[in-house]
Amino acid sequence: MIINHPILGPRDFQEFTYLGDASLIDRPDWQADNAADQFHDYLYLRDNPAGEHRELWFHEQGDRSWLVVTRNTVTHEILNVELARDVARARGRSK
Amino acid sequence: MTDAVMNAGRVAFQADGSTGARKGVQVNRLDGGLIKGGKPLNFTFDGKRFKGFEGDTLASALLANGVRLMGRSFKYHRPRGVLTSGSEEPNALVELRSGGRQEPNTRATVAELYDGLEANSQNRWPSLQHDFMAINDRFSNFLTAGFYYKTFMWPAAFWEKLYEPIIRKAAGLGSISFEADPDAYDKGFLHCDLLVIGAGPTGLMAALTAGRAGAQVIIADEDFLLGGRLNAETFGIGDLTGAAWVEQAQAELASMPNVRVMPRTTIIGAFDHGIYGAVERVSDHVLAPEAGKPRQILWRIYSKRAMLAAGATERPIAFENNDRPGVMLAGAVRAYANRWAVTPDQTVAVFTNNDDGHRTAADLIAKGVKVTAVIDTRAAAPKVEGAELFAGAQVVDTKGRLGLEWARVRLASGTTRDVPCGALAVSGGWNPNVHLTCHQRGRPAWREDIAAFVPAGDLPQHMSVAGAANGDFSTAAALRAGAEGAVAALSELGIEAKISDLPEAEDAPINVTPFWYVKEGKGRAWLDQQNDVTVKDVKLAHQENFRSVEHLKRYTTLGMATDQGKTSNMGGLAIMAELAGKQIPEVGTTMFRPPYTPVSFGVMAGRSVGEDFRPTRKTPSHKWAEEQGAVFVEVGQWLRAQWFPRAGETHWRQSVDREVLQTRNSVGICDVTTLGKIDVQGKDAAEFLNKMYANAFAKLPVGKVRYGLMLREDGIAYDDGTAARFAEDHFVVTTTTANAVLVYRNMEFARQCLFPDMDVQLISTTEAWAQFAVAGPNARKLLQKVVDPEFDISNEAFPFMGCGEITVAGGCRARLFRISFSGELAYEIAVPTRYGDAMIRKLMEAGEEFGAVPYGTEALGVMRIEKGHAAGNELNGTTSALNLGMGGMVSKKKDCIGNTLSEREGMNREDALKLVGFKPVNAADPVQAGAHLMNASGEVSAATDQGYITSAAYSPVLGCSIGIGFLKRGDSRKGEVIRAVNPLEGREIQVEVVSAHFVDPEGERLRG
Amino acid sequence: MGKFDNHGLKAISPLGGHEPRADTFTGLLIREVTDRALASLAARQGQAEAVKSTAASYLGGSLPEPASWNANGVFAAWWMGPDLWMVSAPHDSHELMAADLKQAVGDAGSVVEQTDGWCRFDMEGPRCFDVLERLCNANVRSGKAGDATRTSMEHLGVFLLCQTPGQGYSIVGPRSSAASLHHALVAAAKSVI
Amino acid sequence: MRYSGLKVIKEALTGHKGWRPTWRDPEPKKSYDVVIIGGGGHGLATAYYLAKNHGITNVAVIEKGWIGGGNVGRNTTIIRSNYLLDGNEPFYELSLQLWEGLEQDFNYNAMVSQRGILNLVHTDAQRDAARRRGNAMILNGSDAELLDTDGVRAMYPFLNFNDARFPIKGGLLHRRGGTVRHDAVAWGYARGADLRGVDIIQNCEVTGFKIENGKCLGVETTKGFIGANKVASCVAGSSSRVMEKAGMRLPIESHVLQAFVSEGLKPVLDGVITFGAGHFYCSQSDKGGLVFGGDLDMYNSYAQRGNLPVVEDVMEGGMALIPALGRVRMLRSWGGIMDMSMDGSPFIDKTHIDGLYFNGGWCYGGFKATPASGWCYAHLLATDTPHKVATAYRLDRFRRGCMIDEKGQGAQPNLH
Repeated sequence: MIINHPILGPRDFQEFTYLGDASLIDRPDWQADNAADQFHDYLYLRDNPAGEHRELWFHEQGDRSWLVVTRNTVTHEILNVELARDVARARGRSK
Repeated sequence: MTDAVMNAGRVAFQADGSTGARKGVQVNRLDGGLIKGGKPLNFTFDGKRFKGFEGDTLASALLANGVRLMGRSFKYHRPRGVLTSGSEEPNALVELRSGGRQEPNTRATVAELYDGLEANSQNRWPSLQHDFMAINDRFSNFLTAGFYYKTFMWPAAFWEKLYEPIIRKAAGLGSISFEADPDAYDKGFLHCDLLVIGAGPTGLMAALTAGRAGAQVIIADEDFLLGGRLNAETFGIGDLTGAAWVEQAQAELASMPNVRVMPRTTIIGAFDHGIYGAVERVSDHVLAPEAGKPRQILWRIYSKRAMLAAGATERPIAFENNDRPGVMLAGAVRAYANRWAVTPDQTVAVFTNNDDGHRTAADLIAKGVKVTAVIDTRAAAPKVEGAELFAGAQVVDTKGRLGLEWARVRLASGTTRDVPCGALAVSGGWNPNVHLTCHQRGRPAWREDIAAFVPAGDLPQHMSVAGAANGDFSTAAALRAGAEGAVAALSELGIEAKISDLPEAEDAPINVTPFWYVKEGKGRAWLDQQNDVTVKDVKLAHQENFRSVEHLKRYTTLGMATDQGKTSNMGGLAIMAELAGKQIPEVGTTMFRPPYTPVSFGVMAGRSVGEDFRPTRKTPSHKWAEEQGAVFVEVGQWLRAQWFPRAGETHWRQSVDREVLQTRNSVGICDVTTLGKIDVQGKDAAEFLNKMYANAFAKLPVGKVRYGLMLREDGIAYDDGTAARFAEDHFVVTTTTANAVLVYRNMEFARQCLFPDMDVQLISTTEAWAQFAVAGPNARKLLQKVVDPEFDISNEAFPFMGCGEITVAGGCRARLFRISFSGELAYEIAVPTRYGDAMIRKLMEAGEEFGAVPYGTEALGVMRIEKGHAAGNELNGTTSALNLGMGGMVSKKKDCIGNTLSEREGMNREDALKLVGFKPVNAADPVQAGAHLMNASGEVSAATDQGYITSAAYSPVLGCSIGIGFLKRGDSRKGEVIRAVNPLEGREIQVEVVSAHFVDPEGERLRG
Repeated sequence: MGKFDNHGLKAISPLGGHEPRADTFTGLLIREVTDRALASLAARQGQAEAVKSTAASYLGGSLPEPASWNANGVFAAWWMGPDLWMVSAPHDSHELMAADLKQAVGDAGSVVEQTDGWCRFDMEGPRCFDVLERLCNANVRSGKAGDATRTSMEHLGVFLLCQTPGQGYSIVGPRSSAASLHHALVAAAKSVI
Repeated sequence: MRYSGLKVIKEALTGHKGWRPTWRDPEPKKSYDVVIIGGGGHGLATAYYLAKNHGITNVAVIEKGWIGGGNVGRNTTIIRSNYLLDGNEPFYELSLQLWEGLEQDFNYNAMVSQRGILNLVHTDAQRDAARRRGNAMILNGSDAELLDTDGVRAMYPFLNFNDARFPIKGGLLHRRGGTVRHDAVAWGYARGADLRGVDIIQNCEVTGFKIENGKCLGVETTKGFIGANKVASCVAGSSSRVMEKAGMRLPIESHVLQAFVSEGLKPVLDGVITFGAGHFYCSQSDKGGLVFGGDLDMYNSYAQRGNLPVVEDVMEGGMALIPALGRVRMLRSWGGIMDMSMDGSPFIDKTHIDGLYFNGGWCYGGFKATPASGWCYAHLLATDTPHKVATAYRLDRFRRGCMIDEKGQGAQPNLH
């Protein structure tokens, strides 16, 4: 596969390390009343669609950017690639 | 009487001048052909000497020498000859070369002849002519598809003991020598705008068109000669012969710097996003590769666009005994005659259901070969010049034990006629080579007019198909499709290409009337010749409800041979369709998967073999340690000194005990560079580490080091180390050697994805610093001789867990940490790596007066076990801080990775495993890591399991073997005597549960 | 290997010698380069512009854009990642460059000494393309001077810096694996040439 | 019809006219006691044991495509009970014991062949772990032997003992481990279930569940609605896809695992061998092909095909372990969808929906588990209580903090 890195352009997926479901960005609040349940769902219940999947890839043999890649898990077609840091900010993870 | 002799006899009686001057002893060599220069080459087959010519394949050379018998089939061990002239060959498989280079299952049809080639037939005993296992053929009626699923079940034990050994010995094809392959293999990477797969008329025209437009082009072909079928046919292009046109095209392509022509290169697979795997056979056509040069290269080709121009494969017709040596595909017979100037025999008959088969007859006749008959299944068959035509006829049987002698023909009239022939050229039509279009699960579509599957719309991204591979069989159509395909592909890339005037070429339709198998006859008609799958087997599969094509394949093994059914699948599913009363497209096809043709382990491994399997990481003191005669051990990719034997030490324990005792009594030095080092800076560095570590770091003073435990989000401990604070906004974190990469990755995840606006910068400095542990009562004294005097490292000025930047040896910048893994007064001192070699020498020199010793990973391990420090064996991915006896470290007052889920009930059971120490009750007993713990009495079983020992060593300090490990409620069982059982090695000892801190439990030494 | 010891400790090269190693082939030279000091420079949160300008004045030229490197006088720098660069200078004269650079950028940036974290081999001569295409997936044939590509060679992550397309490259890899990297380069050269 | 050597001979002499369909192709009834979704090994085994052990024969197995077309038809055919943890080892030991009597039991020769499986160790830490594992196996009634380097050399002298990057320091030998003719397992169970009255319905895809006030009443399929007292999902790599139709999210990711077969060879490897310093394991089929595999492709995928770098990684491991393979050719590769769970261990459990049961999360250990999975799933379906060797395979174990993590990798499915 070729991942179109937002900064570097097309890169071989071999340079990347895969983590999985991009919702791992949404780490719950440790002080919420049902924190235990939230953390359980956060860590163990992942999206696993046959189709478009937003997932985290780490450019470990590259510029060390974490990316959010939107990829079709049936065709492996890649529809979108974003810097995970931007996604995290957009999802309100700024301090 | 051998096959060759039989032929020799036949030729003698036909020696009427029809044989050419070049023929010499090669009884079936004709005139003409593309045998370049005619340079003669010597080779052997089953030890018998033969001569061929440069440009021959092993198959063409053997045929030229009158050898038709080349192999034996898999199951029935039927005598087999060559069926094809290409990589789809199912029959003529040989063991090529010998020794470490012995190569089983090599297709004689693609083995280029070289001087000294050595080939042997396989899967026969004692000889190809007389194969003992041919007995199977007599019992074929019992050995039908899937018979083995129905028997060999009683008694159960007999399977492994009796039946299976016999089956395994009989099965298999070629054999390996068990010697290491002496050849080297390379890997490489190529990039192009357009990859053209196949260099026949389509591919060449595409490459010319794209090349002229200035695009970056790669054109690859599995053959050593470009041109595809043009080399096998007589018709020309424009006013040139096919071969001449190819040479002209090749010359023009060679003149373009933007075009890379790759003969002997097979595209093995179409992978995601335009990446293609290709294997180039660099040295397979010579006796041995040049020194340092590879045998083969695996290329990964990154293409923007790709065009499949892989041509088509002819398919046979099934009829009784259609597998005798001499029964061949018509296009192959034509190829041998026109390209290699070879006829498989002096008398040939043709059996076809389409016009293309007639070309074989015409070409052979033109070359003076006697064509005894053209048998055409179609009543309205075209006329034939110079041979008898049987229209509306079928071949119903053949004769000839080791080689075809005649074919029995059922005429339209109903009468039979036996036609003498040493070769029968069969054509059932042509199948486009759609394989690569299916590598991403595309499914081909049926085209009625050519009675074949062609690529459908669901091609791999950015791939197009042209020419015969797309069902356009005429040369004119191929040239047009190649040019137009190139223009279309390039226009998508914004490159403008033009179609120059296409040369004139034949444009004949194939005119095929589907005919899959001859129904007449009680005998066997082969579909898959290598796996001995016959029409009967397909009928049986249908009868037993193995009707899906996948069930058919798996039950009968149809198409599972080394040719992956290239010549057999179509017939099988056509027959299944007929039996099931379905249309062929309804039955569908099995999935084509990579590789297109089989690929060697060697080329897939490339240079990553032997010692080069993975890179080797060496410590800064490696060179010095080698000089000391150190014994090295692999720690991940690192090589570390395990111990340093001294003269007179005959057992490793002597060395390790000495290193431990001398360190604890005086001072020892160990290279600890391999520990991961991550530099953490930024305003929020402290807060960031607070998130990373289970314990608190925010308030760590500058100039201090703190031990830290890292949890996974699931609350399991996964790494530990230290963090040293050099400034308010600057920490240096150490990780275990094994987890350096993982911790760094996790920190980046937290930094970018969880806390994107914290002011933190991370970078690894593991390799930048050579770090040495200096441990033992004399550690400070030693260091004071090395550290520059302006730095006070007295206990007061530089207390336990202190750190600072200093200089050594008169100005070399260094870092000093007062931390201890050994439990002794100890420091870790770091200098820039290039000075590491000098530093270890300096330290040893300074330590001489104290009798300083270097110690390796063994002594390191012993001392950490004596101190009960957790390491890899304890941090095994299933243990929590609670298990490790560090539950108290997990701060409840802050958020950190893992603290919430570490509170789950299952991880906080009252009988949770706790890390404790173990001493043998009988001091002579060895404690063993991996032993399980059982109560003092009671049964020994999984149900009564109390835990396990994780690490053990002989402690020279305590004078006995000791261990640490996890025991249920361990912390509350000190003093209890339990059993450490090791049924695996038949051992059981009594051990006393003790504190894991065997040496200096109060930790006075490291503070002294 | 030139003077870089102003104290009692004598340096050795990543390959373990006291002089840099050189291997010559027809149309190719592979030489170990040991005379450069390295320091990484990272911009503090929101300080990218400040770092760029302060670094520029120290380096006498701007920091390179993504996937590229540049040289200004004695200094050179390549882009390593978002807001992260590697700066290099002659070791003899700049062994303490990290400290100077930190001085220059102040609180706008984080600087880390990297000199001995790496080994470097320069590849020179007309056969560079043929050898590099057996080593890494970087599209060197369509590359240009100033490209800085992170890629891997025989399982080793390296930086590939292009001096002159097809003629001159620097390969910067992890120091502890210098011998493995060197072996890979030489084996590829022997295989091609 | 009973299969036997005599029957084969009789048929051979009478033109093989007597062979009947191995299983029928009935149209689905309106409703069944139990509807099993998925005609793979586990689904067919579940049906077989429901009928055989519990006398429940009003059962349908619904298969989207052709039976045995999932992972039971695309795996490396290995059977073993060499697990470490108490939650797993008794289950896999039961499975191995069932394999040992399987062919006589269902009267089909699946070529269960216990030629041993050898896990190599290359470091002292690996040896310690192997000792702990070997002892756990023995304590659970399985078999294990710890070999030193010479012991390994005696078995396989052609492994790399000369210039190995990671020298072989020994191995854990599990003699009762081995291989099975994978397709035959599906066919044998199908035949056995069919003979006992189970309906096997191919080319029938489940499109939804009929769930009314917390109770599952049946399944909507491409062949219409099929009612059921109990619906049992058993679809491995498609678990998330199918259970989503019941509104469930699972602690499972689907990943692609490639496997490979070489050209046929005269005997090379007698047993199964796994490399401990890279991703490579290998055995040789009775037909002569080396059957080998390695690690996952690492990313979520339903594509049933792999990528090139993993092929290289696996075959690098092969060459590192067996340098004599250099000229041997890989003939075919394939990719299956693995239902990778969050701790690498499976689930056999009720769901929160009454009458809906789940079996999945087998990762790439599903084949060897086939008999015990069917046995225990049938037990759960028949008795509504988990079988004693499958009590740990609960869907709520992560909430309770009771992970069964053999590899100690945590909630990272692609690392299990």
